This record gives sequence, structure tokens and C-alpha cells, in this order.
Amino acid sequence: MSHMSYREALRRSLQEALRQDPRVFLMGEDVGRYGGTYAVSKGLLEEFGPERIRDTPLSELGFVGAGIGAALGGMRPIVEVMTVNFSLLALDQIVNTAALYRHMSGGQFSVPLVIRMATGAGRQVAAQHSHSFEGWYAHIPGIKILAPGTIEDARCMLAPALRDPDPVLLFEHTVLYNMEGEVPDECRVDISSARVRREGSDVTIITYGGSLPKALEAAETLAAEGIRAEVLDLRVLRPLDDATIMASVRKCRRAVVVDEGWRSGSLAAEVMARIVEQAFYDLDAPLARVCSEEVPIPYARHLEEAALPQPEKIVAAVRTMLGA
Amino acid sequence: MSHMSYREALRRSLQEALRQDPRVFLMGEDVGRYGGTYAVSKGLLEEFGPERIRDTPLSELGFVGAGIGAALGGMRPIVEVMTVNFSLLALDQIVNTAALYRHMSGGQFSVPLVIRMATGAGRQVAAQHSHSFEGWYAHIPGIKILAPGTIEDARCMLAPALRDPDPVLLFEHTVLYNMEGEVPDECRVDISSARVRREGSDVTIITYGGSLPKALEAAETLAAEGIRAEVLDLRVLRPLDDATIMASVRKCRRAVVVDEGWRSGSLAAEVMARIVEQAFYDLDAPLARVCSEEVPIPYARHLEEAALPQPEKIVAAVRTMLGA
Amino acid sequence: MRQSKGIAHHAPPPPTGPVPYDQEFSQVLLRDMLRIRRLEEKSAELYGAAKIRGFLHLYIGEEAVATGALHALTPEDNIVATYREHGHALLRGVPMGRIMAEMYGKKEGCARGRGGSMHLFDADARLFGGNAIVAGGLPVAVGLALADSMRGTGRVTACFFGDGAVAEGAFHESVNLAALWQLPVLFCCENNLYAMGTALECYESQPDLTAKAASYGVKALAVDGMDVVAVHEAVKAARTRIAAGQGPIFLEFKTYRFRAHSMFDAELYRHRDEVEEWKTRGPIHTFSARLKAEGKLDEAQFLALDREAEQEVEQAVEFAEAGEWEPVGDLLKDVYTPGGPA
Amino acid sequence: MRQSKGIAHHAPPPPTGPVPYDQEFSQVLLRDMLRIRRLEEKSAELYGAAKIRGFLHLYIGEEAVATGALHALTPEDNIVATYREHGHALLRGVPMGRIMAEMYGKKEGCARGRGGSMHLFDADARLFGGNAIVAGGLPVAVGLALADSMRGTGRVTACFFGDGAVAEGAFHESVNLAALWQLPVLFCCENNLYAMGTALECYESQPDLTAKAASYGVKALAVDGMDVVAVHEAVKAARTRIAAGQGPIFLEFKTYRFRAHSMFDAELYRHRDEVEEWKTRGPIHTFSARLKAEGKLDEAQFLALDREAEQEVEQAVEFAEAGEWEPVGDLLKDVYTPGGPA
Ligand SMILES: Cc1ncc(C[n+]2csc(CCOP(=O)(O)OP(=O)(O)O)c2C)c(N)n1
Ligand SMILES: Cc1ncc(C[n+]2csc(CCOP(=O)(O)OP(=O)(O)O)c2C)c(N)n1
Ligand SMILES: [Mg+2]
Ligand SMILES: [Mg+2]
Repeated sequence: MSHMSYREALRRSLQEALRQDPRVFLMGEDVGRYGGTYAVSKGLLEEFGPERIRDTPLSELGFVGAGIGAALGGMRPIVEVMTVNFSLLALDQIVNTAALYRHMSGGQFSVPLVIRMATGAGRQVAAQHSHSFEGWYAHIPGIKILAPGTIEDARCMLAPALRDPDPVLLFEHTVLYNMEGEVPDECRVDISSARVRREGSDVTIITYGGSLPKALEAAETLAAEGIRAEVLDLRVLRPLDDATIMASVRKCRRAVVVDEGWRSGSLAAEVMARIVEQAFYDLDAPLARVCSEEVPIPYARHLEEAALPQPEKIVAAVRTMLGA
Repeated sequence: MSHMSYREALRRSLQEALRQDPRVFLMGEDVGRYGGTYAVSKGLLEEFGPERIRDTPLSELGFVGAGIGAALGGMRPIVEVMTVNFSLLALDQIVNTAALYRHMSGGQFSVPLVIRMATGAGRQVAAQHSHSFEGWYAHIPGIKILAPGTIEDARCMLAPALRDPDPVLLFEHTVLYNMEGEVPDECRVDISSARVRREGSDVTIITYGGSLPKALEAAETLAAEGIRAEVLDLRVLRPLDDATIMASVRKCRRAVVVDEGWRSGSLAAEVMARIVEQAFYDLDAPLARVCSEEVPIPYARHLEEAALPQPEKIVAAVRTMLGA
Repeated sequence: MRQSKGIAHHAPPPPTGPVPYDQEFSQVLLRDMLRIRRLEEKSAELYGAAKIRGFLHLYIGEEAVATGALHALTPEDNIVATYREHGHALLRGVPMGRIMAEMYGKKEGCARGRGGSMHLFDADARLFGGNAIVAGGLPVAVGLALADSMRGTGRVTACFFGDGAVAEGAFHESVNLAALWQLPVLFCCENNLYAMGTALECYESQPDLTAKAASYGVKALAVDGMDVVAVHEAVKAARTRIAAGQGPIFLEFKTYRFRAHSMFDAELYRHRDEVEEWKTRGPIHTFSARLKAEGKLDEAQFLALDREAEQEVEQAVEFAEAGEWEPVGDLLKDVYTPGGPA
Repeated sequence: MRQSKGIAHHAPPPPTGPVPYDQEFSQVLLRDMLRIRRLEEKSAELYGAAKIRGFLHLYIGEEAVATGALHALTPEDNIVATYREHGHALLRGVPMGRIMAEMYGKKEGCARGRGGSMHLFDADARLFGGNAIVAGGLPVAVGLALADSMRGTGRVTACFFGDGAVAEGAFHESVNLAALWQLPVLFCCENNLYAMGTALECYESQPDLTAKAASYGVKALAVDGMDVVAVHEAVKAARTRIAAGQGPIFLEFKTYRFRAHSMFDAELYRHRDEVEEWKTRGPIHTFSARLKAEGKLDEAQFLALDREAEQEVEQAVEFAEAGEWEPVGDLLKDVYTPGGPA
């Protein structure tokens, strides 16, 4: 086991991938000289040089598309879109090219591309810099969506993402970069399953990414009140791991979904829909969700906090559900 | 009452708006000389001239953003994005500018912009031209989403959309353009409520846009079997009219949601989540949905048909639900 | 707003000067233009008969561009094209039957019926689509070239796109990247003077498209796209320079589409006389006239080539007719690649 | 890939020649540069004290651009700016207290605490933000100008953006639209030679940014952005032409940012010597030296102006400190405009 930050874990995963496979390279705005906006790629330029740590112009559509082409051309590109907020400029290439390519070509071409983006709110960077669109992206067939919420996943998800023959989007929550923890020396994680991060029996709290620590904190608070909450980390937002979700929900018979996306059309809604479709008769209470309020994320700290899911809101939702 | 096509109804609504308010103008690719890809704006250039029926370059991001600016500058632009498929190129302006502007400016600026787009599949135009993203757009706070599924709504929704001080996206389903029907001579529709299009009592079929005729056809088939299906047309996808949805679901105690979007993360999921939150104890059976299969829409007719919601699939879902 | 009255865009004078190819290669070029022409005429007919559906965009009038260009590239080079790509696919070696079967939506199609006319793909031919988002192929082409540059393959990527694509931001971002990194990309702009129903000068403030590429320091040339010889020579020279590592090149082929934009177009935006004038400069017509004048072709040979092309079309139709429908049970196939890591 | 070693970008020679303004206006320009400078120095300090949070981008070093430009525009003109817009907001007449309160996140802020440093708005001042998506303001500016053109208001829209924005497709689509429709837009490119940590020549294949605008037929000039006089004269002349209906103009202001990109920047990408060299050409410094040499300013006057600016800053801080927090109950206010049709 080693102790490191989420940021350091991501950097190690990049370093390892670049060392192991000459086809791998990293491309994006300010990944090189600057060291990465969130310092994730710091030091990589020195080790791997400007061919493989490639600073790009401010051209999200262009360099994401170039990543697709490079993947088709036999490389294993990792494209960093600085934040999910700017990925909207590249959405056409992600949806209309990367996601459709294999099917549209009748199975002739796969696009082994990894796109990393920072996501989420909580740092007072206001409406245009605080989106949480990973759940929204999960609507699109043909791509896979990963949301590491632990140091281990930050350290280990990149390798299987690069082995995947199809486009994989990896979302790093900005408030997690400084989180620290233990990582096993050998990576043994998949990119297909959800994981129970805390066992419980009274209610399942289903979440992912930046909301995972909040859910764990809520579970701790609830434990003090004698409520045993199970915390399920989705990890992979597309395809969803229905089996693990249903197993937990069937056990606890109640579930709250926590998701930093805006409530309407959130991934939380999809999880609820699936539970209704697959485990309706196992439910002892209506499902509930704790999402972001339907408002552009405001700058002022107190307003931003009120807009986002918080441990207290999760605790309150569980209490209401249990009539406690 | 007059008899006309959905296309003609849309054209009349444009014509009326242009005649009544000198601030209104139409801008988009091929809206002028060509007459509109789907011939909706045919003849308008002759009547209103090239200043007000403005052909644009292929620059979706640019001219949608220009529509936002023109709205801020005191005009009432109607921007046509030829199809929803190309709107991904303009998504940054729609989400990061239009939708956030009022809130981000502390309430100082509203953006009275209407964006029209053709949407949907069913005409064998393959993966890149067959998206149904109106439900996906409904995730974004700050904008409103309209989906006319009847001739009357095609004729009448534009006027209130233009009166709305905020950005409104209006989605026209391509398979409906040739649909014909009666329109009252005076428009009296709102852009806030859902409508029951067929009364029933055994199950509510909740749908909108291009799927509405399919749902009505399914209801007809079911009626022959003695199943009285209520058909609810959402009309407005954001904000959703919860009251009308819940009233119908409470009455029928069962609901099937029909939505041409891909299943995972569909608007159908959101409708299901809301029913669970608000009417769980009124349900006699798990909710169900009929959505598009999670596959890029294929070109071949038989595959395309299999990928999309169809009356038979709706009938089958209702039968299963009723154990019939 | 400028609108075209009468003939807004005059056709260039017919090409002159000797054809610098021997009889055999000259006839190959002619034959391939004929093959594209006959394939597309048949496609239009089959569209009328509802055998082909969806969007169908014909290249008729523009055949000199794909023909001249593709004969100047190697089979190892990459091709990225638009929805108006029957000709590019055909000359890249995709069997006509597989193209036709694709337009029928049959399993034997070169995209197994998934793509139709706008999405012809062939991995063996290194044909990377058939992209129906205007300018959508440009960034992909840059990426293919980036891979080749990093891997040292010596390949060139030829990216075809219309004049309309130049107005899209994607064009600019792509040209900048290619120039910045000196990538082996040949930008082939098929300037047929219209983006759907909007004339070039109605959507570009400065209609000289080479100026845009030049503003990135990219070598940019305008070429007579109605002359298969001019196209071939320009692409040959460009390919040599690019393959020598001298960075991307932008070629603007001035051409014209004789037919409507797609099958739904009433052609309200251009004058009949303009179309007729350009037709007199048709690439098949002028090229065969030159070859005849030089004694490299006689009428019987022309008819034989044409007959051959028509036979190929007939066989392609038979192949498509005999093709099968992909089972509906395979609908979800190939959304993801089988055998990915769990 | 080219990387800067030592001084990659030399500063221009200091401006010379007489200042063509009387003492009063000269001192106004100086005063306004000082007001921006002191406001921002204080902001940096308050960031350290955690009074201001989120992203904070300082304009220090670039003050001549906003100062020279905004004094050449009328109060009726529209302003569209970026996240580096404290100076633009201030000179547009937004009270310094309201700017500071915005950065504090207080209700008295010019965006009621919703926006913070990157999103300063003022409807009365016709300040349309504060846009934090690079190049995101450009299409909006074009639309504002379209509205003015259609309504015949006589207004000009000045759109400020960085050198980095020129690489975005949005820039190209915007310039083309403005030129095509001959709209009253003044494109003000604040070229400080870096987009965050990437030097211009590392991301533009052809770093002459005026060439891009010129490829749309737009009049494009490079201006010494370290010289408030040069900026003022250029914008005055451009505004006159634009207001006369002669179409958009592109001005590239060559300038330099003395501070880090934002508060999180370790400045690994440029050499200290380069920054130091440019600092010797600081716009406040060189302009006050010129005024002194011409007898339009003495040290006492300078100190008085500076003291005035500092007092304004102190009062602004007091105003912000005394401000209130918007009640959490109003969180959902202004997502939609109250009173829209049902
Ligand atoms: C991004 C995008 N916008 C709009 C369309 C619709 N459309 C298809 S072809 C076309 C015209 C393109 O013109 P050009 O690039 O000149 O190519 P041409 O058809 O003339 O070969 C348009 C507007 C599209 N496919 N993609
Ligand atoms: C579309 C987009 N991509 C990336 C960013 C992140 N970012 C913020 S400022 C910046 C650099 C912009 O440089 P420039 O346009 O030269 O303006 P400057 O900061 O130098 O004033 C970047 C990359 C962003 N805000 N928007
Ligand atoms: Mg064209
Ligand atoms: Mg800059």
C-alpha cells in the first residue's frame, strides 16, 4: 500500500501508461509546459517530451477530433479536455464521430480513445465552470463513462480504459484532487462494476465521483443514530451495473440516489427508473434523490453550498424516508 | 377551423410572427433562397426580404451565439438550426451562454431567443442525422423545451415562445411535417401544460412529439381489446407539468412512458422518477417505458424500425403491464 | 445580401494543352469518371424506385476531382470524405456492388447497411467514411495524420470537404493543428460554389478560400476542378511535398454540381443557365474531347468504356438485389467492440 | 514544438512622440490606469486573505488597452469582455464598490454575487459580461451588432478577447458573420502572447493574428498595447469607420500580463527575465514618464492621483465588507425571468 493524493494517483496512472505503451500520448490545453491546470500532468513533459505530452491550441473540437483520428490511426491517445465545461465545444466530435463510428462503419473501425476531464462544482468558480455533465454524457451509446471517486480508482482506472477498444470518458472531480488515501501496490479494478463502499442494511445510498465522500460522511452520521446505510459507488456510469445496484436495493429495500447533476434528467433519474423496472416489488418506500438544485451554480459560497448535494441533505433524505 | 399540414402550420406561425412584430426575424442555414431544408420557410424570403429571412454560413456556434446577442440587443430572433444533430456544434452557446445568462448576470439580462430545430428519426437518414435530443436538452435549467406533436401546437406554440423572455427551444419532428389536420382559427395554447389527447382509465401512455401519433395508434389498438388507455402529451419538456402527469397517473394507476430518446438517461427516466417521488403509493404496477434501443440509428429500414418506438411495442408494453 | 441573378458564377474556359499521360492511363482516368457517373445516374433512378432511401447526394459534374486526386495517392494513404462520396469510395477500390448494397441497406454493403449513401466505409481501402456532419471529417483527418507522423508510416491523409465546410470553426481548428504540427494532410476542398442552397459569396465575406488556409502559413492553391489533368497534377505534386515532411497543403478544386444538392432540392437558388453553362464544361465531355483530338481515344473506345461502366453498374444492382437483410436480432451489434475489457 | 528559452518575446521599445492630449485628458487616462492597477493589487491581496475566491485573473500590465479603448467609445456602445475584465467594468462606470462586492459574493455586487470576478455585468453600462468561455463572447458581440444594425441605433459593439481565443472556431465563425453582414463590431484582441501557459507560437502555426482577420476581408491592424495613446487613437479611428457603416475592424493590441494567469499558476512556461523586461515598459510607468517630460504631470500630481485611486479602493473594500449575503431562500431566483407567459 502507498499513501497518495487523488491528483498524484492520476499522475502515476498516466506515467505508467506512457512508460508501458509507446502508442500512448497525452494531448490537451496546457498539459505540458504549464503542468496541467490541476497539476495532474506536472513533470510528464520532462520525462516524455513534447511529442508525447502535447500542448494544444484552444481548439476543443479540433483536438478531440484529432484524438479520434489518432486512435483510428493506431495510437492510444489520452485527450485531456481541461474541464467538462469546455467539452461542450467538442460534443459534436464525441457524439457524432467517436460514439457512432464503430456502428456506422458496420463494425469495421473502433476508436480506442480515452478522454479525461475535470468535472464538478464546489470551488466557487461560478456558472460556466461548475458543470457536472458526466451523468448527462451517460445517455450516449457507443461510449463508456468512468467516474473515479476513490484514490484507488484514480490510480487504476486509466489502464483498463486504455485497453478498451472503444471511447472512454474519464471524469475527475475537482474537489477530490487533494483527497489523500491508500492505494494497493497492484491495480486490480475493472471498469464494469459498481462497488459497495460501506455495508449497511437499512437504506442504499447510491452515488459516484465527487459525491461519494459526502455519502460516506452522511452514512457515518446516520450510523450514530442507529441507521445502517449502505453506500454504493457506481464508478461506471455507462454501462450501469444493474446487478450490483439491484442486489443492494433488494437487501436494503430503500434507496436514495445522490448525484451532483441537476435534478431533472439526472443520472439519478435513470437509476431510479431502472430500480422501478427491476425491483419495484422489493421497495418498502418511494425512492428519493439528492441532486443539485436546478440553478446555474452561483459564485457566492453560501449559495453554491445550497445548490449542491451536501451530507446534511443526504442525511435528511434518509431520515424522511425512514420516517425517523 | 382550417385544414393544413404540420409544415404549413409552422410556416403560418412564422409568417404571423414576422408580420406582427418588426423585431422578429428568422436566421439559419438555407432558410431563405433554398426555402428551408424541410420547406418550412418557403416563400418567407419573398414576403419579408433577406434582412429578416437571413441565410447564414455553416457556422452553428456562430449564428446561434449571434441569435443570443441579437436577443440581448432588443430583437426577437428565431434561429433555425437545421436539425438537432448539428445543434451539438452550438451547444456551448446554448448551455454556457443562453441558459446561464440571466442568472449569471444577477437577473439583469434576459435572452428572449427562440431556437427551432428538426428532430427525430424514421426517414432512413442514418446515425448522424437521426438524433432525438430534445429530452436531453430538458436537463438544462434556464431554457424551456417545446415539442409540438399536433398541428395545433405547430401552428400556435411559436407566438407564446416569442413572448417568453427566456430562451425557448422548439423541436419539430421530421416525420410529422406531412401530417395533416384541423387547426382552430384562433390560437389558445399555453407553453406550460401537458394535455390529455385521449381519455382512458386503465393506463396512462405518456409521450410527446413524434411519438404522439404512435401512442394514439397504440391506444386505438388497445381499445379494440377493451383496454382504455389515456394518452398524455407532455408538449412542454421543460419545465414538466407534474400536476397533469400525476393526475392522470393517479387515475389510471399505471403508466408507460414513450420517448424516442435512447433509453438510458431518457426523458422517460425523468418522468418515471417524478412519478415515483410523487405518486408511488398510487401505482398498481411498476412503470414501464418504450424508448429507442441503445444503438446509433441504422440506415436500413427494417433495422431503423426495430430501433425506434413503434405502436406495436407500446401495445405490447401495456399488455404486459396489465397481464393481458 | 447578394443574390445570384442569371449566371452568377461563370464556368472556366475548357482545359487546353496536351494531356501529359499515355493512352492507357488517360483512358483509365476517363473510365473512372464514367464509372462514377453511371453509378450515380443509376442511384438516382433507384431512388425514384424507392430502392435507395434517406439522403442521396450526387457527385455528377465533380468527377474530375475524386478521379484526378485518388489516382495520385497510394493505397496506403488515408481517405476521409463527406456524404457526397460514392466516387471516392469507388475509386478507392470498394467494389461497386458493395456500395450499391450499402445504399440498398443490405448486409453485403460496405457498412453492412448501417450507413447508407452518406456513410461508406472500408477498412481495407483505408476509407474512413463518409461523414455527414459538414467539416466533421477534418479533425479526424488531422488525427490520422498525427498518428502517421508519430509512427513514421510515410502515409498521407487526404481529406475531402465542400466549400461550405470552410465556414465551420472545425475547418480552422483543423488547419491550424495540421500546420502547427506540420502533419501530412492534404486538404481537398471541393468548391462547387454552393453549400446546399447558399452561394459561396452569400456566406463567405471573402470568397477566396485559399486565403483562409494561407493565414495559417499553409501552402494553398486553386485548381481547375473540372479538369482531371489539372487535379491529378496538383495532387501528385502536393503529395510529394507532403510526404517529404513539408507540412500540409490546401487545394481548392473549383468545380460544379450538375444535379440538385440532394433528392429533396427544388434548386430555387441558382439559375438554369448557370447549370447549363457549367454542363458544357463537364469533365467527362471535355476530357474525352481532348483525348480524341490527341488521338488517344476514338468513339468506339469511348462507347466500350461507357458500356463497361454500365455493365459494372448492372452487376452492382444485381449484387445488391441479391443481398440479404441483416437479421433484426443483430441490431445492437457493434455499438461496442466485442471483447473489450470487463 | 517550439519552446521559449530565456526571453522569447521581447518588449517593444517604449512609446515616443508627444502625447496628443491636453493635461486634463492625459491625467484622466493615467488616473484610470492607476485605478485598475490598485483595484487589482488589492484583489490579489484579498484573494490571499480568502475574501475573494474562485478564479481571479489580473489585468496588471495590460491597463493601457482597456483604458485607451473605453475612452474612445460612447456610453451607448456595447461592451463584451472576458474573465479578465475588472478594468473594463471599472472604466465602463461600474462603481468599484460594486465590483469588489461582486468578488466578495455579496448581494451588492454588480451581478448580485452570482458571478464573481469572471462575470461582471451591468445593464446600465451596457456591459454584457464577463464571459469565462474562451471566445464565447464573440458570437454574442456579433449578435448585439446585428441588432444595432437592424435597428439603426448607431451603436458599436466592442468585443475584447485574448490571443488564445483566435484559435477557437468561434472566432472564425464570428469574424466571418460580422464581415459578411458588415456589422458594427470592433474586435479587440488583447494579445498578451500567452494563452494560460502556452505561448502564441506554440499554438498558432502563423502567429500574425491580423492575417486571420484579413482573410475575411476585415481591416486588421496591430497596435502597441503598452501605449495608451496608440490604443486610444486606434480605437477612435476604428470607431469612426465602423459607425460610418464601413464594417467590422480587428485590432490586435500587443501587450503583456505581468502577473500569473490566475491565482493557481506557477509560471513555469516563461522566463523571469522576459517578465522583467516587459515590466520596464509598463503602461503606467511609460505614460507618466512621457507626461512628466512634456510638463503635463508632476510627481505631486502623480502621487495625488495614486492616492485617490487607493482611497477609492479602500472605500470599495469597505462597501464590500459592509455588504450582505443574498438570502439562501433566493437561490432559485432568476433562473427564469419572472412574469413570462404561462
Ligand atoms: C454541421 C452541419 N450543418 C448542416 C448540415 C446540413 N447540410 C448537409 S450538406 C450541406 C451543404 C454543405 O455544402 P458544402 O460543404 O459546400 O458541400 P457540398 O454539399 O456542396 O458538396 C448542409 C448545410 C450538415 N450536414 N452538417
Ligand atoms: C473554451 C475554453 N477552453 C479553455 C478554457 C480555460 N482557460 C481559461 S483562460 C485560458 C487561456 C486564454 O488565453 P487568452 O485567450 O490568450 O486570454 P488571456 O487569459 O491571456 O487574457 C484557458 C485555456 C476556457 N475558459 N474556455
Ligand atoms: Mg459546396
Ligand atoms: Mg493571452
